[in-house]
Amino acid sequence: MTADVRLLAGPFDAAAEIDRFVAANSDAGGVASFIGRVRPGGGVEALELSHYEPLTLAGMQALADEVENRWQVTGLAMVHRTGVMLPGEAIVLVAATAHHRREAIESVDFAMDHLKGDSWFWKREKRAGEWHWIEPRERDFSDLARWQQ
Amino acid sequence: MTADVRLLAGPFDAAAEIDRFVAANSDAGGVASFIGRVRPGGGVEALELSHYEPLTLAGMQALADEVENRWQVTGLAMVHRTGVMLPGEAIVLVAATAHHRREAIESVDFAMDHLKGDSWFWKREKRAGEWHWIEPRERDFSDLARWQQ
Amino acid sequence: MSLKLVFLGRLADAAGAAEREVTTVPSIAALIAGLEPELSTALAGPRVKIAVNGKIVGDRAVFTLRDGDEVAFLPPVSGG
Amino acid sequence: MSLKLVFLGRLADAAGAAEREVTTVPSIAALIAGLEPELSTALAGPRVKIAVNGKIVGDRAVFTLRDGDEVAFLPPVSGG
Repeated sequence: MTADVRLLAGPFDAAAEIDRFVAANSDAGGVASFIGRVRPGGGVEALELSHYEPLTLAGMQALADEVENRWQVTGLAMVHRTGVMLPGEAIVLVAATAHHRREAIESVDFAMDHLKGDSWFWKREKRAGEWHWIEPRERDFSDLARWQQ
Repeated sequence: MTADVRLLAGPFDAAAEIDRFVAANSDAGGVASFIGRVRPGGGVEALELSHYEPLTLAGMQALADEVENRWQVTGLAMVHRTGVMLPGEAIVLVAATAHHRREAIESVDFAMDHLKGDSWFWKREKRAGEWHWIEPRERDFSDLARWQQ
Repeated sequence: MSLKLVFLGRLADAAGAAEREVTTVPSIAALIAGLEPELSTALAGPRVKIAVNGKIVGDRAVFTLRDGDEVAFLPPVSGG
Repeated sequence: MSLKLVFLGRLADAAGAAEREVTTVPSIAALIAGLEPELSTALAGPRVKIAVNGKIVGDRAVFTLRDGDEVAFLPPVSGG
Protein backbone atom coordinates (compact mmCIF):
# COMPACT_ATOMS: atom_id res chain seq x y z
CA MET A 1 0.00 0.00 0.00
CA THR A 2 1.25 3.48 -0.85
CA ALA A 3 -0.20 6.34 1.14
CA ASP A 4 -1.39 9.34 -0.86
CA VAL A 5 0.32 12.23 0.97
CA ARG A 6 0.14 15.69 -0.55
CA LEU A 7 0.71 19.36 0.29
CA LEU A 8 -1.43 21.62 -1.88
CA ALA A 9 -0.81 25.34 -2.42
CA GLY A 10 -4.30 25.98 -3.83
CA PRO A 11 -7.94 25.13 -2.97
CA PHE A 12 -9.14 21.54 -3.26
CA ASP A 13 -12.53 19.83 -3.28
CA ALA A 14 -12.50 17.52 -0.25
CA ALA A 15 -15.66 15.58 -1.18
CA ALA A 16 -14.22 14.95 -4.66
CA GLU A 17 -11.04 13.67 -2.99
CA ILE A 18 -13.13 11.24 -0.93
CA ASP A 19 -14.90 10.13 -4.09
CA ARG A 20 -11.53 9.50 -5.75
CA PHE A 21 -10.23 7.69 -2.65
CA VAL A 22 -13.31 5.44 -2.55
CA ALA A 23 -12.83 4.64 -6.26
CA ALA A 24 -9.08 4.00 -5.80
CA ASN A 25 -9.82 1.62 -2.90
CA SER A 26 -12.60 -0.29 -4.57
CA ASP A 27 -11.80 -3.46 -2.64
CA ALA A 28 -12.40 -1.83 0.74
CA GLY A 29 -15.54 -2.38 2.77
CA GLY A 30 -15.46 0.99 4.46
CA VAL A 31 -13.91 4.41 4.30
CA ALA A 32 -13.44 6.67 7.32
CA SER A 33 -12.61 10.30 6.69
CA PHE A 34 -12.26 13.71 8.24
CA ILE A 35 -12.43 17.04 6.45
CA GLY A 36 -11.15 20.11 8.29
CA ARG A 37 -12.15 23.52 7.02
CA VAL A 38 -11.61 27.17 7.86
CA ARG A 39 -14.58 27.80 10.13
CA PRO A 40 -16.77 30.58 8.85
CA GLY A 41 -17.81 33.19 11.39
CA GLY A 42 -15.91 34.03 14.55
CA GLY A 43 -14.31 36.98 12.81
CA VAL A 44 -11.57 35.07 10.98
CA GLU A 45 -11.16 36.62 7.54
CA ALA A 46 -8.37 34.37 6.36
CA LEU A 47 -6.01 31.70 7.59
CA GLU A 48 -2.44 31.21 6.45
CA LEU A 49 -0.43 28.05 6.91
CA SER A 50 3.31 28.28 6.40
CA HIS A 51 5.35 25.15 6.04
CA TYR A 52 8.98 24.18 5.54
CA GLU A 53 8.88 21.68 2.73
CA PRO A 54 11.89 19.51 3.75
CA LEU A 55 10.32 18.89 7.16
CA THR A 56 6.57 19.27 6.59
CA LEU A 57 6.11 16.77 3.80
CA ALA A 58 8.68 14.38 5.26
CA GLY A 59 6.82 14.59 8.58
CA MET A 60 3.51 13.76 6.92
CA GLN A 61 5.13 10.79 5.18
CA ALA A 62 6.55 9.60 8.51
CA LEU A 63 3.09 9.97 10.06
CA ALA A 64 1.59 7.89 7.25
CA ASP A 65 4.24 5.22 7.93
CA GLU A 66 3.35 5.25 11.62
CA VAL A 67 -0.36 4.83 10.83
CA GLU A 68 0.52 1.86 8.63
CA ASN A 69 2.58 0.35 11.44
CA ARG A 70 -0.11 0.76 14.09
CA TRP A 71 -3.18 -0.36 12.11
CA GLN A 72 -3.87 -2.70 9.26
CA VAL A 73 -4.80 0.10 6.91
CA THR A 74 -5.35 -0.89 3.30
CA GLY A 75 -5.56 2.67 1.99
CA LEU A 76 -4.59 6.05 3.39
CA ALA A 77 -4.81 9.60 2.06
CA MET A 78 -3.57 12.77 3.76
CA VAL A 79 -4.05 15.99 1.84
CA HIS A 80 -3.11 19.30 3.46
CA ARG A 81 -3.40 22.86 2.24
CA THR A 82 -0.73 25.51 2.66
CA GLY A 83 -0.87 29.23 1.95
CA VAL A 84 -3.78 31.60 2.46
CA MET A 85 -7.26 30.06 2.86
CA LEU A 86 -10.65 31.72 3.12
CA PRO A 87 -13.52 30.72 5.44
CA GLY A 88 -15.22 27.54 4.24
CA GLU A 89 -12.16 26.29 2.35
CA ALA A 90 -10.84 22.84 3.15
CA ILE A 91 -7.58 22.76 5.13
CA VAL A 92 -7.08 19.04 5.48
CA LEU A 93 -8.53 15.72 4.43
CA VAL A 94 -7.62 12.37 5.94
CA ALA A 95 -9.22 9.19 4.65
CA ALA A 96 -8.48 5.59 5.56
CA THR A 97 -9.61 2.08 4.86
CA ALA A 98 -8.68 -0.81 7.09
CA HIS A 99 -9.55 -4.43 7.72
CA HIS A 100 -11.98 -3.43 10.44
CA ARG A 101 -14.15 -0.34 10.63
CA ARG A 102 -12.80 0.78 13.98
CA GLU A 103 -9.23 0.60 12.76
CA ALA A 104 -10.11 2.90 9.87
CA ILE A 105 -11.80 5.38 12.22
CA GLU A 106 -8.93 5.25 14.74
CA SER A 107 -6.37 5.77 11.96
CA VAL A 108 -8.14 8.96 10.91
CA ASP A 109 -8.42 10.11 14.54
CA PHE A 110 -4.71 9.44 15.14
CA ALA A 111 -3.60 11.11 11.91
CA MET A 112 -5.73 14.20 12.59
CA ASP A 113 -4.39 14.56 16.15
CA HIS A 114 -0.83 14.39 14.85
CA LEU A 115 -1.40 16.65 11.85
CA LYS A 116 -2.95 19.24 14.16
CA GLY A 117 -0.66 18.96 17.15
CA ASP A 118 2.61 17.53 15.92
CA SER A 119 3.27 18.72 12.36
CA TRP A 120 5.49 21.39 10.87
CA PHE A 121 2.86 24.01 10.17
CA TRP A 122 2.78 27.59 11.37
CA LYS A 123 -0.58 29.22 11.35
CA ARG A 124 -1.82 32.77 11.51
CA GLU A 125 -5.29 34.20 11.31
CA LYS A 126 -6.42 37.49 9.89
CA ARG A 127 -8.90 39.32 12.12
CA ALA A 128 -10.07 42.87 11.43
CA GLY A 129 -7.37 43.17 8.79
CA GLU A 130 -4.54 42.14 11.13
CA TRP A 131 -2.60 38.89 11.07
CA HIS A 132 -2.13 37.03 14.39
CA TRP A 133 0.07 33.99 14.91
CA ILE A 134 -1.62 30.99 16.54
CA GLU A 135 0.18 29.39 19.48
CA PRO A 136 0.02 25.70 20.43
CA ARG A 137 -3.08 24.81 22.44
CA GLU A 138 -3.21 22.65 25.57
CA ARG A 139 -5.97 20.57 23.97
CA ASP A 140 -3.64 19.50 21.18
CA PHE A 141 -1.13 18.11 23.67
CA SER A 142 -3.82 16.19 25.56
CA ASP A 143 -5.20 14.80 22.27
CA LEU A 144 -1.71 13.57 21.40
CA ALA A 145 -1.07 12.13 24.85
CA ARG A 146 -3.96 9.69 24.36
CA TRP A 147 -1.87 7.72 21.87
CA GLN A 148 1.19 7.36 24.10
CA GLN A 149 -0.27 4.93 26.60
CA MET B 1 -30.25 20.71 15.04
CA THR B 2 -32.27 18.14 13.11
CA ALA B 3 -30.52 14.92 12.26
CA ASP B 4 -30.86 13.71 8.67
CA VAL B 5 -31.94 10.07 9.15
CA ARG B 6 -33.02 8.07 6.13
CA LEU B 7 -33.67 4.52 4.97
CA LEU B 8 -33.16 4.18 1.22
CA ALA B 9 -34.50 1.33 -0.89
CA GLY B 10 -32.22 2.10 -3.86
CA PRO B 11 -28.53 2.88 -4.50
CA PHE B 12 -27.07 6.16 -3.29
CA ASP B 13 -23.86 8.09 -3.96
CA ALA B 14 -22.14 8.32 -0.57
CA ALA B 15 -19.53 10.90 -1.63
CA ALA B 16 -22.30 13.11 -3.03
CA GLU B 17 -24.11 12.79 0.32
CA ILE B 18 -20.95 13.96 2.11
CA ASP B 19 -20.72 16.88 -0.31
CA ARG B 20 -24.33 17.80 0.45
CA PHE B 21 -23.75 17.40 4.21
CA VAL B 22 -20.69 19.65 4.07
CA ALA B 23 -22.70 22.28 2.18
CA ALA B 24 -25.66 21.99 4.59
CA ASN B 25 -23.30 22.48 7.55
CA SER B 26 -21.37 25.39 6.13
CA ASP B 27 -20.70 26.81 9.60
CA ALA B 28 -18.84 23.70 10.77
CA GLY B 29 -15.07 23.51 11.01
CA GLY B 30 -14.87 19.80 10.37
CA VAL B 31 -16.80 16.82 9.10
CA ALA B 32 -16.14 13.24 10.18
CA SER B 33 -17.70 10.47 8.16
CA PHE B 34 -17.81 6.76 7.52
CA ILE B 35 -18.99 5.03 4.37
CA GLY B 36 -19.72 1.30 4.59
CA ARG B 37 -19.96 -0.67 1.37
CA VAL B 38 -20.58 -4.18 0.21
CA ARG B 39 -17.03 -5.49 0.06
CA PRO B 40 -16.15 -6.76 -3.40
CA GLY B 41 -14.46 -10.15 -3.55
CA GLY B 42 -14.76 -12.85 -0.92
CA GLY B 43 -17.42 -14.57 -2.98
CA VAL B 44 -20.36 -12.41 -1.93
CA GLU B 45 -22.56 -11.87 -4.98
CA ALA B 46 -25.20 -9.77 -3.25
CA LEU B 47 -26.28 -8.61 0.17
CA GLU B 48 -29.86 -8.13 1.30
CA LEU B 49 -30.89 -6.08 4.30
CA SER B 50 -34.44 -6.55 5.55
CA HIS B 51 -35.92 -4.06 7.94
CA TYR B 52 -39.16 -3.53 9.81
CA GLU B 53 -40.01 0.09 9.19
CA PRO B 54 -41.82 0.85 12.49
CA LEU B 55 -38.78 -0.27 14.47
CA THR B 56 -35.85 0.28 12.13
CA LEU B 57 -36.36 3.94 11.33
CA ALA B 58 -37.55 4.73 14.87
CA GLY B 59 -34.43 3.00 16.19
CA MET B 60 -32.19 5.07 13.93
CA GLN B 61 -33.94 8.24 15.12
CA ALA B 62 -33.44 7.19 18.74
CA LEU B 63 -29.77 6.52 17.99
CA ALA B 64 -29.45 10.02 16.50
CA ASP B 65 -31.03 11.44 19.66
CA GLU B 66 -28.54 9.53 21.79
CA VAL B 67 -25.61 10.85 19.75
CA GLU B 68 -26.95 14.38 20.24
CA ASN B 69 -27.20 13.77 23.99
CA ARG B 70 -23.70 12.40 24.34
CA TRP B 71 -21.79 14.85 22.16
CA GLN B 72 -22.16 18.43 21.13
CA VAL B 73 -22.87 17.56 17.53
CA THR B 74 -23.92 20.43 15.33
CA GLY B 75 -24.88 18.27 12.36
CA LEU B 76 -25.61 14.56 11.93
CA ALA B 77 -26.56 12.40 8.96
CA MET B 78 -27.34 8.68 8.98
CA VAL B 79 -28.27 7.17 5.66
CA HIS B 80 -28.85 3.41 5.42
CA ARG B 81 -29.69 1.19 2.49
CA THR B 82 -32.23 -1.60 2.59
CA GLY B 83 -33.00 -4.25 -0.01
CA VAL B 84 -30.60 -6.04 -2.31
CA MET B 85 -27.16 -4.48 -2.81
CA LEU B 86 -24.33 -5.47 -5.12
CA PRO B 87 -20.59 -5.50 -4.31
CA GLY B 88 -19.18 -1.98 -4.20
CA GLU B 89 -22.54 -0.37 -3.41
CA ALA B 90 -22.80 1.84 -0.35
CA ILE B 91 -24.70 0.33 2.60
CA VAL B 92 -24.41 3.12 5.11
CA LEU B 93 -23.14 6.64 5.52
CA VAL B 94 -22.72 8.43 8.84
CA ALA B 95 -21.45 12.00 8.93
CA ALA B 96 -21.13 14.34 11.88
CA THR B 97 -19.94 17.80 12.77
CA ALA B 98 -19.28 18.80 16.35
CA HIS B 99 -17.68 21.56 18.35
CA HIS B 100 -14.45 19.62 18.55
CA ARG B 101 -12.95 17.30 15.98
CA ARG B 102 -12.71 14.33 18.33
CA GLU B 103 -16.38 14.62 19.26
CA ALA B 104 -17.30 14.43 15.58
CA ILE B 105 -15.10 11.36 15.07
CA GLU B 106 -16.40 9.66 18.23
CA SER B 107 -19.99 10.36 17.21
CA VAL B 108 -19.43 8.59 13.91
CA ASP B 109 -17.67 5.69 15.68
CA PHE B 110 -20.52 5.35 18.19
CA ALA B 111 -23.24 5.59 15.54
CA MET B 112 -21.56 2.99 13.34
CA ASP B 113 -21.10 0.54 16.23
CA HIS B 114 -24.79 0.85 17.08
CA LEU B 115 -26.02 0.72 13.50
CA LYS B 116 -23.99 -2.43 12.96
CA GLY B 117 -24.56 -4.18 16.27
CA ASP B 118 -27.77 -2.83 17.71
CA SER B 119 -30.19 -1.95 14.90
CA TRP B 120 -33.21 -3.65 13.43
CA PHE B 121 -31.65 -5.03 10.30
CA TRP B 122 -31.58 -8.62 9.15
CA LYS B 123 -28.89 -9.44 6.66
CA ARG B 124 -28.29 -12.24 4.23
CA GLU B 125 -25.56 -12.82 1.70
CA LYS B 126 -25.72 -14.56 -1.62
CA ARG B 127 -22.80 -16.91 -2.22
CA ALA B 128 -22.65 -19.29 -5.17
CA GLY B 129 -26.27 -18.49 -5.92
CA GLU B 130 -27.50 -19.36 -2.40
CA TRP B 131 -28.72 -16.93 0.23
CA HIS B 132 -27.31 -17.29 3.76
CA TRP B 133 -28.53 -15.40 6.81
CA ILE B 134 -25.84 -13.58 8.80
CA GLU B 135 -25.81 -14.14 12.55
CA PRO B 136 -24.66 -11.59 15.15
CA ARG B 137 -20.88 -11.48 15.58
CA GLU B 138 -18.97 -11.44 18.85
CA ARG B 139 -16.97 -8.45 17.61
CA ASP B 140 -20.16 -6.38 17.37
CA PHE B 141 -20.95 -6.99 21.02
CA SER B 142 -17.43 -6.05 22.12
CA ASP B 143 -17.57 -2.90 19.97
CA LEU B 144 -20.81 -1.92 21.68
CA ALA B 145 -19.53 -2.72 25.16
CA ARG B 146 -16.87 -0.01 24.79
CA TRP B 147 -19.57 2.65 25.11
CA GLN B 148 -21.12 1.25 28.28
CA GLN B 149 -18.27 2.06 30.64
CA MET C 1 -61.49 -10.53 12.91
CA SER C 2 -57.85 -11.05 12.01
CA LEU C 3 -54.27 -10.36 13.04
CA LYS C 4 -51.48 -9.51 10.62
CA LEU C 5 -48.30 -11.44 11.29
CA VAL C 6 -44.93 -10.17 10.06
CA PHE C 7 -41.90 -12.47 9.96
CA LEU C 8 -38.45 -10.91 9.81
CA GLY C 9 -35.12 -12.38 8.77
CA ARG C 10 -34.88 -16.16 8.73
CA LEU C 11 -38.34 -16.43 10.30
CA ALA C 12 -39.78 -15.40 6.93
CA ASP C 13 -38.17 -18.55 5.52
CA ALA C 14 -39.64 -20.63 8.34
CA ALA C 15 -43.09 -19.14 7.72
CA GLY C 16 -42.83 -19.44 3.95
CA ALA C 17 -43.75 -15.75 3.57
CA ALA C 18 -42.92 -12.38 5.09
CA GLU C 19 -46.54 -11.77 6.11
CA ARG C 20 -49.65 -13.78 6.97
CA GLU C 21 -53.20 -13.14 8.17
CA VAL C 22 -54.65 -15.29 10.95
CA THR C 23 -57.88 -15.28 12.90
CA THR C 24 -57.68 -13.17 16.02
CA VAL C 25 -56.79 -14.95 19.24
CA PRO C 26 -56.46 -13.18 22.58
CA SER C 27 -52.95 -14.17 23.65
CA ILE C 28 -49.54 -14.46 22.08
CA ALA C 29 -49.22 -17.98 23.48
CA ALA C 30 -52.43 -19.00 21.70
CA LEU C 31 -51.26 -17.31 18.50
CA ILE C 32 -47.95 -19.20 18.47
CA ALA C 33 -49.60 -22.48 19.51
CA GLY C 34 -52.01 -22.21 16.58
CA LEU C 35 -49.29 -22.19 13.93
CA GLU C 36 -47.66 -25.23 12.32
CA PRO C 37 -45.35 -27.02 14.78
CA GLU C 38 -41.98 -26.11 13.21
CA LEU C 39 -42.83 -22.45 12.87
CA SER C 40 -44.30 -22.48 16.37
CA THR C 41 -41.00 -23.81 17.74
CA ALA C 42 -38.99 -21.22 15.80
CA LEU C 43 -41.12 -18.37 17.19
CA ALA C 44 -41.25 -19.54 20.80
CA GLY C 45 -37.49 -19.20 21.47
CA PRO C 46 -36.39 -16.57 23.99
CA ARG C 47 -34.18 -14.82 21.39
CA VAL C 48 -37.20 -13.99 19.21
CA LYS C 49 -38.65 -10.64 20.17
CA ILE C 50 -42.21 -9.66 19.43
CA ALA C 51 -43.57 -6.26 18.47
CA VAL C 52 -47.26 -5.42 18.37
CA ASN C 53 -48.16 -2.41 16.23
CA GLY C 54 -44.52 -1.38 16.08
CA LYS C 55 -43.80 -1.55 19.83
CA ILE C 56 -41.74 -4.28 21.46
CA VAL C 57 -43.81 -6.39 23.87
CA GLY C 58 -42.25 -6.54 27.33
CA ASP C 59 -44.04 -9.44 29.00
CA ARG C 60 -45.67 -11.55 26.33
CA ALA C 61 -47.46 -13.72 28.88
CA VAL C 62 -49.80 -10.90 29.92
CA PHE C 63 -50.24 -9.12 26.60
CA THR C 64 -53.77 -9.06 25.12
CA LEU C 65 -54.11 -9.05 21.33
CA ARG C 66 -56.93 -7.15 19.58
CA ASP C 67 -58.50 -7.37 16.19
CA GLY C 68 -56.36 -5.73 13.51
CA ASP C 69 -53.11 -5.85 15.50
CA GLU C 70 -49.88 -6.25 13.57
CA VAL C 71 -47.68 -8.81 15.31
CA ALA C 72 -44.05 -8.88 14.20
CA PHE C 73 -41.63 -11.69 15.05
CA LEU C 74 -38.05 -10.44 15.26
CA PRO C 75 -35.12 -12.87 15.36
CA PRO C 76 -31.71 -11.62 16.56
CA VAL C 77 -30.43 -8.92 14.24
CA SER C 78 -27.38 -9.56 12.10
CA GLY C 79 -23.95 -8.23 12.86
CA GLY C 80 -21.47 -6.11 10.95
CA MET D 1 30.97 31.67 1.21
CA SER D 2 27.45 32.06 2.57
CA LEU D 3 24.68 30.39 4.56
CA LYS D 4 20.99 30.56 3.68
CA LEU D 5 18.82 31.31 6.70
CA VAL D 6 15.11 30.40 6.70
CA PHE D 7 12.75 31.89 9.30
CA LEU D 8 9.44 30.17 9.93
CA GLY D 9 6.25 31.46 11.56
CA ARG D 10 6.59 34.53 13.73
CA LEU D 11 10.39 34.41 13.35
CA ALA D 12 9.92 35.64 9.77
CA ASP D 13 8.32 38.77 11.28
CA ALA D 14 11.22 39.13 13.71
CA ALA D 15 13.73 38.79 10.86
CA GLY D 16 11.78 41.06 8.52
CA ALA D 17 11.88 38.38 5.79
CA ALA D 18 11.39 34.65 5.37
CA GLU D 19 14.94 34.13 4.09
CA ARG D 20 18.31 35.80 4.36
CA GLU D 21 21.89 35.15 3.21
CA VAL D 22 24.76 35.62 5.65
CA THR D 23 28.49 35.05 5.48
CA THR D 24 29.45 31.57 6.59
CA VAL D 25 30.44 31.13 10.23
CA PRO D 26 31.42 27.78 11.73
CA SER D 27 29.00 27.48 14.65
CA ILE D 28 25.31 28.05 15.28
CA ALA D 29 26.20 30.14 18.34
CA ALA D 30 28.33 32.43 16.19
CA LEU D 31 25.60 32.62 13.56
CA ILE D 32 22.97 33.70 16.10
CA ALA D 33 25.35 36.06 17.88
CA GLY D 34 26.09 37.82 14.58
CA LEU D 35 22.46 38.83 13.99
CA GLU D 36 20.75 41.98 15.27
CA PRO D 37 20.12 41.74 19.06
CA GLU D 38 16.31 41.35 19.01
CA LEU D 39 16.40 38.64 16.36
CA SER D 40 19.30 36.98 18.13
CA THR D 41 17.25 36.82 21.35
CA ALA D 42 14.22 35.44 19.50
CA LEU D 43 16.30 32.66 17.91
CA ALA D 44 18.25 31.68 21.01
CA GLY D 45 15.25 30.43 23.04
CA PRO D 46 15.07 26.72 23.85
CA ARG D 47 11.69 26.38 22.10
CA VAL D 48 13.17 27.35 18.73
CA LYS D 49 14.39 24.29 16.89
CA ILE D 50 17.00 24.44 14.18
CA ALA D 51 17.26 22.38 11.02
CA VAL D 52 20.30 22.30 8.78
CA ASN D 53 19.66 21.15 5.22
CA GLY D 54 16.26 19.82 6.25
CA LYS D 55 17.43 17.81 9.27
CA ILE D 56 16.76 18.84 12.86
CA VAL D 57 20.00 19.56 14.73
CA GLY D 58 20.27 17.55 17.94
CA ASP D 59 23.02 19.29 19.88
CA ARG D 60 23.52 22.74 18.40
CA ALA D 61 26.59 23.39 20.57
CA VAL D 62 28.70 20.86 18.67
CA PHE D 63 27.26 21.28 15.17
CA THR D 64 29.64 22.60 12.49
CA LEU D 65 28.20 24.72 9.68
CA ARG D 66 29.56 24.54 6.14
CA ASP D 67 29.42 26.86 3.15
CA GLY D 68 26.06 26.66 1.38
CA ASP D 69 24.17 25.15 4.32
CA GLU D 70 20.49 26.04 4.68
CA VAL D 71 19.76 26.84 8.33
CA ALA D 72 16.06 26.94 9.27
CA PHE D 73 14.77 28.41 12.51
CA LEU D 74 11.55 26.72 13.63
CA PRO D 75 9.41 28.22 16.40
CA PRO D 76 6.79 26.02 18.12
CA VAL D 77 4.20 24.85 15.61
CA SER D 78 0.64 26.12 15.90
CA GLY D 79 -2.19 24.08 17.31
CA GLY D 80 -5.52 22.96 15.94
